[in-house]
Amino acid sequence: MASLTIKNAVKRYGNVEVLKGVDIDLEDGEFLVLLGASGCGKSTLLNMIAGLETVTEGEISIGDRVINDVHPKDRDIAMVFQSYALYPNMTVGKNIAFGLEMRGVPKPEREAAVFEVAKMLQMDHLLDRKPSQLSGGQRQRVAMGRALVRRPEVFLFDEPLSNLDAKLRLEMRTEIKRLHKRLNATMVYVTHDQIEALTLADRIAILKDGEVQQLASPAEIYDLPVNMFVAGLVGSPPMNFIATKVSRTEKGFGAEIYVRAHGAEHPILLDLTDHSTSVAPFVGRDIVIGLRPEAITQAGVGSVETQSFASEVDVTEATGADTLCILNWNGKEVMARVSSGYAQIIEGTMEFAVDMSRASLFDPDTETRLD
Amino acid sequence: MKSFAKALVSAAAITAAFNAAPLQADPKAEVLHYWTSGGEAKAVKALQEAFSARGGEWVDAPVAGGGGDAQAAVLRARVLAGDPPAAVQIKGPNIQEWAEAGALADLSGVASAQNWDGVLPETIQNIVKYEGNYVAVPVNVHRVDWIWANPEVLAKVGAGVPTTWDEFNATADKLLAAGIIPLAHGGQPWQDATVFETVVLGIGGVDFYRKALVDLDMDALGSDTMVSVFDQMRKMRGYVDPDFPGRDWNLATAMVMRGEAAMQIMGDWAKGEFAAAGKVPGKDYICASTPSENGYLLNSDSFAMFNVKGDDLVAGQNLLAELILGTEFQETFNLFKGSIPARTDVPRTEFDDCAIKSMDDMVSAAEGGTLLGSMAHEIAQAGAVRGAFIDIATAHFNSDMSSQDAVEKLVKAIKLAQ
Amino acid sequence: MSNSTTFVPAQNRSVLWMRLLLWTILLLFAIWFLLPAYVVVGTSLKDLAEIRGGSLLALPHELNFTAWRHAWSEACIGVTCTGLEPYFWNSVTMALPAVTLSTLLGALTGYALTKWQFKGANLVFALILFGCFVPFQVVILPMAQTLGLIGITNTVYGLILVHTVYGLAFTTLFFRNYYVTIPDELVRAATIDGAGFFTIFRRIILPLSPPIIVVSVIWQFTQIWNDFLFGASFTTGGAQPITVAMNNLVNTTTGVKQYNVDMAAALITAAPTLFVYIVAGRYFVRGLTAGSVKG
Amino acid sequence: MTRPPLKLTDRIARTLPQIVVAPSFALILFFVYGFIIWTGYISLTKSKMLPNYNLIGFRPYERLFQMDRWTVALENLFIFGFLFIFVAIVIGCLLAILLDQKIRAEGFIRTIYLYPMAISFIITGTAWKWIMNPSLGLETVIRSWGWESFSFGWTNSESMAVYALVMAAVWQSAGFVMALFLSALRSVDQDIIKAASLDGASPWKIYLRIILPSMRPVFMSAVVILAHLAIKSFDLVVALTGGGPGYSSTLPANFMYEMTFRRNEIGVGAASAMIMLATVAAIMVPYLYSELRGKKHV
Repeated sequence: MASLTIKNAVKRYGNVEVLKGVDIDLEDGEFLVLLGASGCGKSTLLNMIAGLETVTEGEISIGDRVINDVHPKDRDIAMVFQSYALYPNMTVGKNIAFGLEMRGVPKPEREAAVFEVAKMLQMDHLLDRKPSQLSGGQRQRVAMGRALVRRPEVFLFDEPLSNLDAKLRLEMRTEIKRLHKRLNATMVYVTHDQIEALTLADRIAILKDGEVQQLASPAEIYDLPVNMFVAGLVGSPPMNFIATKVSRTEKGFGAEIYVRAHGAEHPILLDLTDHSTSVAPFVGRDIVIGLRPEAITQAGVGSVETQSFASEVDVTEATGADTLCILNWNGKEVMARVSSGYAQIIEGTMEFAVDMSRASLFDPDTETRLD
Repeated sequence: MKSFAKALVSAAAITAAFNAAPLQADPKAEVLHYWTSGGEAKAVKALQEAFSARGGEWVDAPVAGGGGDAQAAVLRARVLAGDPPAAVQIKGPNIQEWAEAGALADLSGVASAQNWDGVLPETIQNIVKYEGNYVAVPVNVHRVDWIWANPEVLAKVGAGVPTTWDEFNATADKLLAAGIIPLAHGGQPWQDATVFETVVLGIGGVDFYRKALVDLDMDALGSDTMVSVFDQMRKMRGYVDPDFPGRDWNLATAMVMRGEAAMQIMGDWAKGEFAAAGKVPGKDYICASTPSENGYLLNSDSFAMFNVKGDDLVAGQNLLAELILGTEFQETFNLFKGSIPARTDVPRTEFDDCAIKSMDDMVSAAEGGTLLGSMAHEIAQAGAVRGAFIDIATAHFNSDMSSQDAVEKLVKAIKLAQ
Repeated sequence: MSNSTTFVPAQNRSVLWMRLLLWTILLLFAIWFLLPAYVVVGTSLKDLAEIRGGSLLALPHELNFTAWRHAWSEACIGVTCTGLEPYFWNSVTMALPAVTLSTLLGALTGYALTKWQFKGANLVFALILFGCFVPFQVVILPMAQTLGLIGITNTVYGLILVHTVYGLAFTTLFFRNYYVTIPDELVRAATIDGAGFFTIFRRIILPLSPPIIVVSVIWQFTQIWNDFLFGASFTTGGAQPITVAMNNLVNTTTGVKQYNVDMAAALITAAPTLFVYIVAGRYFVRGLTAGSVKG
Repeated sequence: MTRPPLKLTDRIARTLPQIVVAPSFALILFFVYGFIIWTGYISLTKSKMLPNYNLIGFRPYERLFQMDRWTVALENLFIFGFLFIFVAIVIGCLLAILLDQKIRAEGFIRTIYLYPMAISFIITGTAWKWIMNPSLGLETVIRSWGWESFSFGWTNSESMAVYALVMAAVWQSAGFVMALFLSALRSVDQDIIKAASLDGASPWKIYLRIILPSMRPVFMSAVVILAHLAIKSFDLVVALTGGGPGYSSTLPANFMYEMTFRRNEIGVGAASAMIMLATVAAIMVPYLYSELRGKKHV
């Protein structure tokens, strides 16, 4: 069983605290993505799991074994690096076999294992080449193969796709996902690309300044971000933040915003009744409403209790599957997602429906979620 | 790393094996010298052959040149390493200094057996004795205050070899007027100093030389006589061709041979150059002493024996000392080298006229008390003091420094060096 | 149209002039660089009479290799008349181990300092680097005492030690600056693959090092081969390196100079380093390109 | 949960880098810093013929700075060091740029420029001494071609001898600097050059304003290597000028040698060595500091 447990992991370089106490519990076979901007400590954490950096405080365990003081080679992990870190002087076959050779696996076994992995990654014809003779995607595969061949308990990926072009990245992403399914191994994956995170992860840990902001499934991260940082980081285009004030209405609670339509500003009361419990203490105070673009869509197709009103469209951006409309609320840009073909804009204005049940509400002072 | 450590260990083992005293004491000597090439090397080879003929094992350690005598560095390195060579070519006051440092072996045994006191002039005895005991063996005597002249060239202006400095200047002026370089000279510090000391001896006289260059009498050093010495040096500078700086002495000698220049002031090793070119003394060239009151500036090479352990090495030293001062070697060696024997009782038949003149002059100078050590060649002075003299002599000769300034600087430099 | 037709030849002409100027400068410098070599080689092929009589820059009347033969196998150095040959081999037995050792140690040190950054690694490097600047004259006396204490004075081991120590600063500099440009991830990957310090060095780092090994070896070989001071101070007699023997052959205090033999001796002494530069010169430049100079 | 302690082999493996650096470092500590301390101590003693360990304070330094020869040597070091480094870099840089113009036979010409580095200063010095000798060398030859006023007797002039040293030293090292710069030029990003020439910059400007400034680290490396050659220059002086005329072209290394080994003034020699080392440190320490600072956790 290869669960991975990180308990209050701290990393300090001199006086600089890079990780400030991280707790993560990973079950066997789970796929964890560490997401964050550069410098947030995600690579440091990965290196600590790998044993390439020492743990200043706290404990890291694989299974029921604390590995703080276990040499990387004895941790039963494999790692894929951003630059692939292929040994330039060795052929692809030797590159893949190196880890086995170091562990004293006999040559015939090594060759069989290498061949099997190469076959799995469809690169059995490349085994005699040197890394310098490979394309970017092929190098990536070799790097994967090098990790796979050892069948470790935990796979670690350090931004493995960031050096690839868009198309290859997509392909490899699927490939990794497929591998995960097939091997059912525990994987930790570092990236700054939220799409990768959302598509690959069983759970995502979002890091900022050495602290975990939220550790949850992609859906939860997407729908219920714990703070404005997480909300802004995940999702493309990002969540709209609308600063406003809570007021009491006949139905319950609402928040007034000014929407530009037909060349003038119109007051619109957004209905917050769905969130009564959380907004009740905020009556008369400022809050931030977070609305994903897809929560603002064309009126008339929505199924459930949605609110709808007219809003002027500054610009439209067709993305194929749907069209993004840029609106102007409270004098700020707001992004709406509309099904292609439904954008019926008359004289620059169109009727939009807002699904307030999917709104996230934040306290503007602490920037945290209100429920 | 491992193999290196092993190498260190085995190296230590090897040296230890060497250091262990061998059972029989065949004479053995390592000889550190700077006579590495040409006639000098032949001269040393003669000694080595004699040494081997007597059953000795000669370990040759030649180190020449390399930046103002690399040998000086080597010797110190060897002494500090606790492994000095048995015999080292050093001379003059350096012998005294090494003896004072307790580094030299006592040769009294050989000396009394061979009656050195009876055959060596007192001036030379003083050089190689420390506190009354012999610590070094003199090999030869070079005279420094020579003029080597081309008679044909001098005849062109109707002059002979000058016998006074006034005459020297007059002849030189005539030569200049005739478009001939009067003085062939190489502008290296020791050559500048060689000319300087002959001028001190000539202008100041024997007593002044002794006071100023030997006893370092400050009054003498700062005197008007010294000013006129520098005045004469300034004149000499005018007699030298413009290309002189850095020239080796033998190239200057060649200028005299070829008739480009009339005279050269140089020690009697210059004879070797003439001989090599097949020139005959008295006919193709003339050797005469520089103008002075019977002064004789002596340069004597010698081998000092360092304290060594081991019967074989001590036996080697004694054998070497005996051979070096032996009549036979003194003759062969000095014929090769162009110098005269350090001992006075060597047969003269094989020597040329210049050498015989040198021998006669040395005897009479020793009797008349005018036998002096050369400063430039490390007999009268060594180390810092000699260096200070050379610095000032060469700085003055190579610039337009006034004689007065030169004297002041000289006094200051000598005080600093003491 | 008319504009461009007058313009193009004018530009061609100026390009031609630039080219001519370029080649003139390059050739003038080439002459400047070759002049001393010409003088030395020319003199070594003349006989003494020709040297005394003629101009330094005149071509030799005929090719006369007597001086070369004399310097190599006949000339007397001290009391032994073997020419430079045995001393040449002395230098070889000294230079090869010293070059190998200092290069190996430099490579290991550079590797440990860059790829295994430990606390104070930069300070250690700075302290080692300063060793480049110690004039050798300064260390002769304490070195002599030390060699005496270890008991390897007057042996080739002593010289090997001395040259290894004072070459170490340079080799460490070269390797450290080269290894800085090798990605750390290679070492990390290999660590996870289960390779240790030395395995990574041997299997990953060393195979990537030939360019800088060439630089280091050329540099060290030149320095060690050309050294005179240490060779003169810490060896004697038959064990002396060729530079000391050459110096003994050339220098005479009161003897006759044989310039042709001197020059031939100088050329024989310089031959191995010249050979190395001429043959491996382009690898040298390539090695420098590969990162040795990127502070 | 169990927490296995670090295995002994791993514990050794973790300190292996230090263990490997240790011998080299120990060698340097002893043979460089130990010897510097030794020299520093000796510079405060009355050591004459052999080292003497009785301290007498700063008297050797006082005597040192009263010596005209030393003042000249120190002054020469600054003139020589500055000019040598400057001229070698300018010529090396120029040659590198010229050779970078897609020259035919580049390898051949490069070898000609580079070969002096292979030759010891003793030989370089001797060869140039002959060439600069007014009666033997270039001067006579050029004059015989009809240029009567040509003068190249630098070694024979008190004021020019230092420049003769500079010339020979530049001759020796310019090729090496050229190699450094050439290699750096070859690794400059070609896109920058393309972009600049599209912007209409002339080739001359591109080199001066864009390429050369981007090679700052190479300049620094060149300065360090040349500075080490300058401070260690000893053989060249011996072979080329013998420190003369007079002692006008002595350098501190020669002074130190002369005092220590020829004049039995080991104390003064050690003092001069300490001043030399202090000079080097004054130049090198700021450089090393700026180069190595901020590169801690690469």
